[in-house]
Amino acid sequence: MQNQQLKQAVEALLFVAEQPLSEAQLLEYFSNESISRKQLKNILTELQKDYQERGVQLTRVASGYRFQTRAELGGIISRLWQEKPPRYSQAMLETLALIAYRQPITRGDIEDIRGVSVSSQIMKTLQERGWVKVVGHREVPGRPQLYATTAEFLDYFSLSDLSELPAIPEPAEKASNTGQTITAETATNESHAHE
Amino acid sequence: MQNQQLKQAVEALLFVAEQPLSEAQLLEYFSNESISRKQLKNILTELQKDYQERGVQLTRVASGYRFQTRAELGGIISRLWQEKPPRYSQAMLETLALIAYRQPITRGDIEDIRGVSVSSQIMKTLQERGWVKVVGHREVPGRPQLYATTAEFLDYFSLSDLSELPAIPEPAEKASNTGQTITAETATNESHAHE
Amino acid sequence: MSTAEQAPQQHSLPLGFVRGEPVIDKPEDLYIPPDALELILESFSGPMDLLLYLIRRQKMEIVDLPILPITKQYMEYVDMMKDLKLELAADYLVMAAMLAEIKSRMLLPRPPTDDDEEEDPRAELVRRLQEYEAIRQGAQHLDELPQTGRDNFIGHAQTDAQQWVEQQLPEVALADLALAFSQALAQAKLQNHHQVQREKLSTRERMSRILDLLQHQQRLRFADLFDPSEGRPGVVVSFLAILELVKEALVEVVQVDAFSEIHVMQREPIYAESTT
Repeated sequence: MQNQQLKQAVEALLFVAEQPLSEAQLLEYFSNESISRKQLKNILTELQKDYQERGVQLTRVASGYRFQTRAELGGIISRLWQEKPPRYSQAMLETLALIAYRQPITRGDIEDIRGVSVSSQIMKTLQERGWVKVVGHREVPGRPQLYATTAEFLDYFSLSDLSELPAIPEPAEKASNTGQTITAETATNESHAHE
Repeated sequence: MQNQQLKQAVEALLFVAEQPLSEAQLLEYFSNESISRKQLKNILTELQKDYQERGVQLTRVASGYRFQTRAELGGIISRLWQEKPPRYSQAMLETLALIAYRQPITRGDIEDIRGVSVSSQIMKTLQERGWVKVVGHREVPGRPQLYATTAEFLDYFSLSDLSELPAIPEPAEKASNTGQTITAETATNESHAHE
Repeated sequence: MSTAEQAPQQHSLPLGFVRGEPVIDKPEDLYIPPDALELILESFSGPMDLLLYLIRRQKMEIVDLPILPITKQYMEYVDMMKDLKLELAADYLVMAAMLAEIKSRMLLPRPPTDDDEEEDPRAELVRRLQEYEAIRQGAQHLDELPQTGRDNFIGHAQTDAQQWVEQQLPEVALADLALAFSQALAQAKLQNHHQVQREKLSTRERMSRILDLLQHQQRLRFADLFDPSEGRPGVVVSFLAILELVKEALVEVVQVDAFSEIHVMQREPIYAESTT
């Protein structure tokens, strides 16, 4: 297949797919055309450039590439929908921020830092939205669950990995915090998943 | 609003809307921006031109404008929905195997060996697939059709002739097989088979 | 499609309304209209938030935590909460206890010690406040990040490509075929006797081919069934196939006179054609 047509096909596919498509998915999709990773990367870079000044842009999020509208147009576009987008409460945002910035983290940790008990409703909502999941347990009495963010969380905020989160100050060294072990390889696996 | 931003907004809107958008709908949508019909038409024409050589194109359909994939890309994009090939039933495979290894063979012979009736659908499917055909009739009451495999069958399995069919794996169980009554035909076939 | 203009939501949202008047900001002093108290307290996401607010209002740094005035102010809020029997008071009371404890430790004369490392009683609270402030900042970052469905929307295009989806035919592996054959035979419980020999299969294939030829041509010259280019093995296979066909009563071999041409032909229907 000609490079020009391949580029058109990748472009069309990204507009048609229900989910973002990763490089690996695209490579597999075009396995008949034996496209190289380098060739694909070039095409994606070209497309990103082509759309730079357009109303939609080719954005790389955690789970792959997708076309999405320019952020500045949010106000105009959202008129399409009767319902206003949800605004999240301060409690929800702080909980989500703790999980995002300090993952993997237990509910107890969140309560310590926020100074209030974490409502089950908030944890439930975050998990139902697919933004947060349990990735393991901390090996202390009660084996509390460890929470981490998901690729969907990153997708929602148009981030391709956690390092793209705007920086916040690192927590100060805690004096009495030795001998805590985290088990569950998953905990580590997961936190690597969006890197 | 600047013309450039208006164009981006129209473009983004068309990509986001579930349905095609008519000129009237777009005009109403942008009533706050007091866009003129002429201005809108210009924007749509420009967009159509911008996308002429791209993987998606701005197309005017009966109910309005929408972005859709280039017609030539249908084949490639359709892979998105391409399902995995179904599987043949065990009855189908056994019937085909018996025709391959014991041809020419009648449906009755197959039924005798398998101990169950062979549905016409199976014979029809195998013939439609081009793997099996009728090569004659056995001159017994009812003149049953004799089935054999075709050249296409050999091609599909990359065989140059039937002798390349794999030897039969050892049967799993070697148990009681005394006092079996089998029809004359199969009996003959079978007794010849190990000569 | 909605044409309703959406007010910019980010700033100066009133905390709520008291007697029709919007309450925009948290109070600069401690005077709070009693009706507004609940609203104001709800605008704090917890005791840490309230504490941070009190420190900031003093224009102090967290590290210089002015424990005496802060504790005093904090207790006044908590007392109001208790009067109103607000449910959220519990978490605030825990903090109140902590502040009181720190305050008392600060007031106690410290025994002289060489140990410089003696920790400031405020240290733990300061650390927690700093971490809480960092997280508040993180929460604000999240709120400001572009959100899908609020700031950006997924672009889609229509396609008519579905019509191109081809019906896939099932795939069969040769091994599956062989397996199916042995399974079919196992069903017939004929396990003992089927070492199928390869030559046998070429014979059966040749049988099929001869029968197929007879479909189109009623009689075939015997000699035409042998292709010298196949060599001796080919000739043998053809010959065996014919013998087998004769044996299975599928063909007839006829010769009109001695030494005349031998023909292979379809068997004459001996029985009346049945309806099927």
